[in-house]
Amino acid sequence: MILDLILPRRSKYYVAAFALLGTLFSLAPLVVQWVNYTNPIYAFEDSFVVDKFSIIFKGLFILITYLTFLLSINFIESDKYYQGEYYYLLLSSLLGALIVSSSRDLLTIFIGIELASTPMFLLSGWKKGDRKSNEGAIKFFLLGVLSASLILYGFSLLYGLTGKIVFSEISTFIINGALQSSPVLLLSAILVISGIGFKISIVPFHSWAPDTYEGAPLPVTAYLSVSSKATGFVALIILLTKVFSSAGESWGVILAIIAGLTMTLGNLVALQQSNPVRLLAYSSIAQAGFILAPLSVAGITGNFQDGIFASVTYLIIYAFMNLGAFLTVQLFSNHAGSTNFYEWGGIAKKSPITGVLTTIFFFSLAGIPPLGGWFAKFVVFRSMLSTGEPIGLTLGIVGAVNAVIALVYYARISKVIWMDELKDVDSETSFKFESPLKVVGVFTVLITFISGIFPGIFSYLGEVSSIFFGN
Amino acid sequence: MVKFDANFLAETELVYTDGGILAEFSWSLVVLPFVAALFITFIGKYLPYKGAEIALGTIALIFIYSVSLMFIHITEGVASEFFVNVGSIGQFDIEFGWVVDGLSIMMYFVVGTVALLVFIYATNYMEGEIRYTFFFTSLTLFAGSMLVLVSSPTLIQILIGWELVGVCSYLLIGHYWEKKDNSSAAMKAFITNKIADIGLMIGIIILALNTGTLRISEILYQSTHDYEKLSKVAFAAAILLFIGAMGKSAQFPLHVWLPDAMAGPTPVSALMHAATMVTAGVYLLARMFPFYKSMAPEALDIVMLFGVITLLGAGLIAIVQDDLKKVLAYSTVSQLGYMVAAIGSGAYTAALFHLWTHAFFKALLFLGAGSVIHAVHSNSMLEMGGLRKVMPKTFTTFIIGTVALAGLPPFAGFFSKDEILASFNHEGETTFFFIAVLGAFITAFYMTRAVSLTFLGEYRGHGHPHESHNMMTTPLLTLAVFAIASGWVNIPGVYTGFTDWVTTRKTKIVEYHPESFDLFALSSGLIAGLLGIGLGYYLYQLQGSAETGDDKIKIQPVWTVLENKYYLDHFYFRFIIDPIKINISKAVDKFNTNVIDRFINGVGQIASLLGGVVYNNLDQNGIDRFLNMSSSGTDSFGGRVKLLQTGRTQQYLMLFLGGVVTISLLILFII
Amino acid sequence: MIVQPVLVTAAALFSLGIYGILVRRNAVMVLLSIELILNAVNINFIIFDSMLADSLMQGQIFTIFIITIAAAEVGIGLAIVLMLFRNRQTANINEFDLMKW
Amino acid sequence: MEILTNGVGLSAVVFFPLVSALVITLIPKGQEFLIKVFALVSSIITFVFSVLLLLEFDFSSADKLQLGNKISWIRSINANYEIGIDGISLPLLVLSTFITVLAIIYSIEHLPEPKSPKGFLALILVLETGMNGTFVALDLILFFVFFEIVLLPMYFMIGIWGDRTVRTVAGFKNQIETRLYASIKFFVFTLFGSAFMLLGFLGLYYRGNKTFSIPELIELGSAGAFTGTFATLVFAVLFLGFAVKVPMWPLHTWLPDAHTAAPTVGSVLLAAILLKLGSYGFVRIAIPILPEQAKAWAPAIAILSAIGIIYGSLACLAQTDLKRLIAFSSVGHMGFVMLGIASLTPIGINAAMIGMVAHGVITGLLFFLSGSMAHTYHTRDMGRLGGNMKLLPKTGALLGFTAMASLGLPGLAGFWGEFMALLGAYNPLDGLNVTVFRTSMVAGAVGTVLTAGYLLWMLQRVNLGEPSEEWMDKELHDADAYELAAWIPLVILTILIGVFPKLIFGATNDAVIAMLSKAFGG
Repeated sequence: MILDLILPRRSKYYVAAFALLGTLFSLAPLVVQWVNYTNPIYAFEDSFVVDKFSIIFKGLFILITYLTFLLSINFIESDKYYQGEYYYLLLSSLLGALIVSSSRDLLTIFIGIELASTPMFLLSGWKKGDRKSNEGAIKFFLLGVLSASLILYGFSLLYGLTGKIVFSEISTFIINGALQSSPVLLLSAILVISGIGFKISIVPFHSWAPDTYEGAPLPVTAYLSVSSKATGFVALIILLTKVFSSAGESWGVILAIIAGLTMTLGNLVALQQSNPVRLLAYSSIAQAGFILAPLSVAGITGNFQDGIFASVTYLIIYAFMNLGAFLTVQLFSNHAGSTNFYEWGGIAKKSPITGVLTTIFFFSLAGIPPLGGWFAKFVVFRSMLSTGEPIGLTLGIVGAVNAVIALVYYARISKVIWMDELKDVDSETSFKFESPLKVVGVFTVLITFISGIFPGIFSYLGEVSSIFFGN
Repeated sequence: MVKFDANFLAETELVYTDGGILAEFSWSLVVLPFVAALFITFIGKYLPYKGAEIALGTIALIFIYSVSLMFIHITEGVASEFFVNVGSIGQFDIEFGWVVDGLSIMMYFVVGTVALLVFIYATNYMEGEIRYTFFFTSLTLFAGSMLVLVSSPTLIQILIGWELVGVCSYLLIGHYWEKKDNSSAAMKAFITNKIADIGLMIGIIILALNTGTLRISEILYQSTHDYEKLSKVAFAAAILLFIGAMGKSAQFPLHVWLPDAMAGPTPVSALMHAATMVTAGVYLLARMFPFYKSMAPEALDIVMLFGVITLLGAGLIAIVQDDLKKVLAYSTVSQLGYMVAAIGSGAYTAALFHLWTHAFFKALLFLGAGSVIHAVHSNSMLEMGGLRKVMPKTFTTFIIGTVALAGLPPFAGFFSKDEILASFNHEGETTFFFIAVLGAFITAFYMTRAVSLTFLGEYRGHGHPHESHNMMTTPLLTLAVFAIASGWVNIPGVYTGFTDWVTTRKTKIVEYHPESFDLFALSSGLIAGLLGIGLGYYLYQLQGSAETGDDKIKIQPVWTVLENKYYLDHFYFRFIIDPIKINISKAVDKFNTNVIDRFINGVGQIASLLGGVVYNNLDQNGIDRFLNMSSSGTDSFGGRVKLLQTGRTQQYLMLFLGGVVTISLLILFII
Repeated sequence: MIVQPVLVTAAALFSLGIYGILVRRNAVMVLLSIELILNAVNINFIIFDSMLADSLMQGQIFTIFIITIAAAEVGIGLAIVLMLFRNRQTANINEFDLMKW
Repeated sequence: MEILTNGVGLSAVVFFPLVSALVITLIPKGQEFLIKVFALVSSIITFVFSVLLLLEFDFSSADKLQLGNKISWIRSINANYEIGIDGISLPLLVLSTFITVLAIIYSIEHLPEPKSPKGFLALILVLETGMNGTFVALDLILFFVFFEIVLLPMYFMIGIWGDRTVRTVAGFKNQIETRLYASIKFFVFTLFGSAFMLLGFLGLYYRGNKTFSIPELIELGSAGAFTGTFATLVFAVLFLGFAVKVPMWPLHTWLPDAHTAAPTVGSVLLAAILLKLGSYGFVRIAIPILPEQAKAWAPAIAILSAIGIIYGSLACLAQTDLKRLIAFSSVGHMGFVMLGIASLTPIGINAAMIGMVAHGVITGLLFFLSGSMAHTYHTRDMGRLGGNMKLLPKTGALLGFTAMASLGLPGLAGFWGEFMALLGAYNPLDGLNVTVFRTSMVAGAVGTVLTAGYLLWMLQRVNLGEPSEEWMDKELHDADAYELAAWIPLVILTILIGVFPKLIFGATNDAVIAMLSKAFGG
């Protein structure tokens, strides 16, 4: 268990390879834990727990980081960056994510969140020379700090209200004191949701995402759009279910509205994008809406099991296909030397493999069977309709329409790279597809397909993790 | 309201056999032509006679088979039907099969004989013509389809044969499709028939669904025994079936296709008008006669009405035609009018009898006309004349056909027409009787006109016409024999075998056929015929000649009306076809692209437009706008400028906090 | 002991911070305003802690953590601002609109 | 044979093409010949499999689902890999494997631009997986997945190998290549339908005590488990999903564009199989599971079908583009199919089944011919064509034959679908508004005339007459061996079905009767 925390630390000043090994190796204890898992282990007076939920997400985070490393290697080498720090920062962010996933009190979770996000401020500005990067960084940073402070303020109120910082106690206190609808509680809930809403970039806390994504180095962007988002969601899930679950009706509705807005706005705006990274940014905003929707419904109906099942499943599948999407974008933009995908006409003919990968990932994001995305969308719809709630139904319809809108811009990229005429701007440059990236591609594609064709595995993970919030 | 006459069901005294092996194998009659057609298409080209021999062989076989069927039928009387199930749908059994009874045997015989002769004739007539082989393919198919139709024991098979005949006619009429007129004529024939087929189709549907079977014999049995099922729909069904018949048998107002069908080669016209196509309608009515008689007598009156209209109208048009084949075409239409009217009047035998005789002499006339046209290379009678000397065989045979048609004894037409008149008279349909007599007069007149324009007088054409090849004249002579003798099989009081042939069926039809000559009818018919011939001869020979003949009877504007065929075609094209083909369809297409598509695309565009709006105004610099609006009034100019400059980072922060505030307001005060 | 006034002060501090964030053009100042907010939070924690007489002193522990983290963040923030300044010779956040459509 | 009866065979029919498609992607680009041969062989093997199943199929109990299997697939949502075929799906399954073989035979020599057999053939095979899968799936989710799998290959087929002519589109400012417009239109339309269809499936899932299994849901449905506004809503969304695919008026507008733009093989498969997925969905899912709603909606469907028939035929009369004309004719023909389905009688639905197969065969052939002609003449403008019979006798003759078949000539396959649909529409299921149906029947009957009209007109303009000058000196090649090999079987099939409809009815009749008696009792 502890090993799991320490190990990444060890590999701080060494080069990539060691980081890779470290991360991989740190998977081992997880596996062990999973295999001989009996029941939740609590440490530090219940403030730190190891249950299957946390294990699953630890696994996810570590895998993502691993893939991000793979993405990074060439990228980092291509320019002269401080490598050691790079990996160190990523790892510490990972550590934060790990902490979040098993934290059970305000302090720990806050530390986790901070630890996870602070390094990203730096990483997003990693391209020192590049103004865009700096700009993205500062915006990211300012908003980030603001959000952190809001979260804190919320926490402080919570603490003031209950005098506890361990979730279980807080929730019991709330229930005993019948404080479900006390404005203070609600206010703190709002502050917390907004604060985390920034991390998961939901409307209206999303505005940093496109700029930062565009500015940051691609691997970092990938990490941001996947891992940070996941971290945020984990934190949100924990807080909502463990602390605010009793006030579900009130925040449920709000979240539902937000989710609907987020999908719609994200998709509509994505229609306008010509920069693949910005497009992915907005698409990931829209996806966040999809992930959020089941939670909101869960809040209203109080049936957290379904909601969390859907969200987690979606999160896991989404993580890999989005990584894949970023991979392909990185490959093509490197090759075409242009960040306007309308100039990528017929580029797929240069490297059919990459073309196919792009198609797969983007259509998976669009949710076309047999690619993983469809199942993610499916479970979300399922949980929306689970109880014929009017709000759920409305969300369902909104979601369906959004799925169609999304298709248009996801398909657009495949259309450009396959169907448009090949622009021979740099026909002489041979297509670079380095082996580490190959690994990423293969891995993500496999997961995308498996999750589409045998979704059982992933839905199982989702199911297991949802069990721990069945209350 | 079912009219039902008690003696309708009087079981016939005649005895039948099931026809034995011969009847059992008569399916070969139907199958043979199709197999043959296949062979002609694929190996015909490589044979010495380009496939004609296969066609001839097949049709000869059919002829022999039909003759032998005829023989056993005459000797012992055959009535049997055979079914093959080709699939069940719901409670329905879809069955094909073949029926061997008097009616169909008679038709087999007619088709077999006429077809055989026409085929022989065609081998020479079509010599060296384009698509010689394919011509025989479709000709064989034509005969085959007709056999499908007349041999069918189920309505569905009737429908199939019905439409196959239509398609073959399409192929044959459009044989010279290089010229647009011909293909248009073919289309016209097909479409007109298709329209009529709606009637047939729906009629069949109604009958089938109300009787629960497609077997004709079943339906007839029910229509004579079990009235309840059918009584409600009988009239509708009867009329619809008749509409179908109107199409094929070219009854007014659906006759328009038939004259145009002359675009096809002459043998086709001969076959089509004599045996195969136009008789289909009459055959259908005859086949369903018991149904009409017992369930829908009112329908029969309507049938008769249309028949009479047709026989008169078409006859009148025939007078003004200058195209020899057109004259014959319209005469066919008018003769068909006779048959239909006869059925309408309840004279079942008379109708079939006329069909029978007409088949022979009309085939004769067409083949004769063909031989003439072959000689002078023109259809127009104005370019003929005086051919009596150069083509004696053709002339004599043509004359025989003419008098047969005009109805002078002892030629075939006389007996059949007389029987029809007689039955009109007997039914007390006085007006119709006189119209029919008038029709006889007209018939005689225009035939005389045709003859005198073609054969008498002086030759007005170019080139040197000569008598046709034996391959063409032999069929003429043969048919001439039939044209003379085919009427003798049903002479009232003397020998009425024909009546028995065609009436040998499960339920005997009680209908009028005269025991002896109805002298009134006979004399009036005869006189009319003689007058017609006389007037014609007087106008076109004694007084003046072909050129001047018409002028004496050119009564404007009647003549113009007739020349324009009562403006029917104009009407159809002006008010039905063109609007649909041009205006409506264009409109629909426009609707498709400009309304539906525009709507769809519009939705798409609105979506992306919305995206743009949101992106540019709300998502990226919305706060600017907001602040500008808010600040515009109050702030100082400088302040406004400053605000205008606000970059994005701060907007984001504002948006963020704005979000927080709105949400808190929502939660705390609304929910 | 008196709680309300202190809480009010904290809230005031918080709002002050917000205001600063919104109107200050200089990144450093914005950073400082955020610090204000954090301090407001600190005050909250402390006062709650003492109000509730929390035996575990959780509030104070929290505060300490916050201070450290705040420090770290300021460091990072300044680093970024420095970097920007090096590239752009300005620290006015509103001139960072390179990616404005 | 055990392996056939226990569902393995059926799965093979579904997944073998997919596997071979993957293999093809592994074959290096250079080996064109190898690729083609491999694709052909694998498609033939699939066809053979389906024929084996046909032989194994027990026609005496065609109303039962046979040769299937049920394995747990996604346990957490209780979706199973449940497959099986009965008399309704069998003909369509065999048809789909058969047409695919022909399509590949044709593609061997006639690849559309840009030639790249690898991708093209692989896509065809993936497409086949989707089609076969849809016909054998007995689980709503499985059905949905296969239903959607079809989209991607077709999207790329149209988009990459499609028609490159630039045209203006109503409501768009700037011009756009036909293929691009058509492909995305097709994709969005269908996805729009199916997205809502999925919601409907979920609705059934929750009301039908958490099962996606079609047979179980049918049991529930016939037991009246689904009622009220809920059921109406569900039927509405299912209708949307299927009607787009059929396509029914007014959701048809993607069809003409897709067909016009698609490469020959693409439009063949589109017409022959893809359209059937929709109508099949009605027969397999919508009607048996929601009988009451089906009854309530039937008149509307009938009216829409009637409109579709007339509308399609009229639109055909206005076309100058050969392929577009045939595309619109599909709208009309599928109208007959839907009319038959709407009647909810054994006759009507049998008619629909045979109509589907017939339309698949005939219109497939029509698209083959028109595609090949477009390829030969480099134009589809009927104004410029003409005298085709003289220039390309073989193609012309086949075109004539197929047109005759398509206008529902008795004795050929097309007839049964039309006539029986009308027969069914005359006496719809008890309790349905007879007037509506009889009116639609008459409309349909008029439609047959219009159909004959535009097809003969098409023949007159394309086949008959003297060829115009511009072709005189050109070197035009008539149908070659590959084309004939792809077309003749369809011709034979057309005649066989026409003369002996039992080929289809033998399979469908019992199944249909059983389905309806379960749904509506009696």
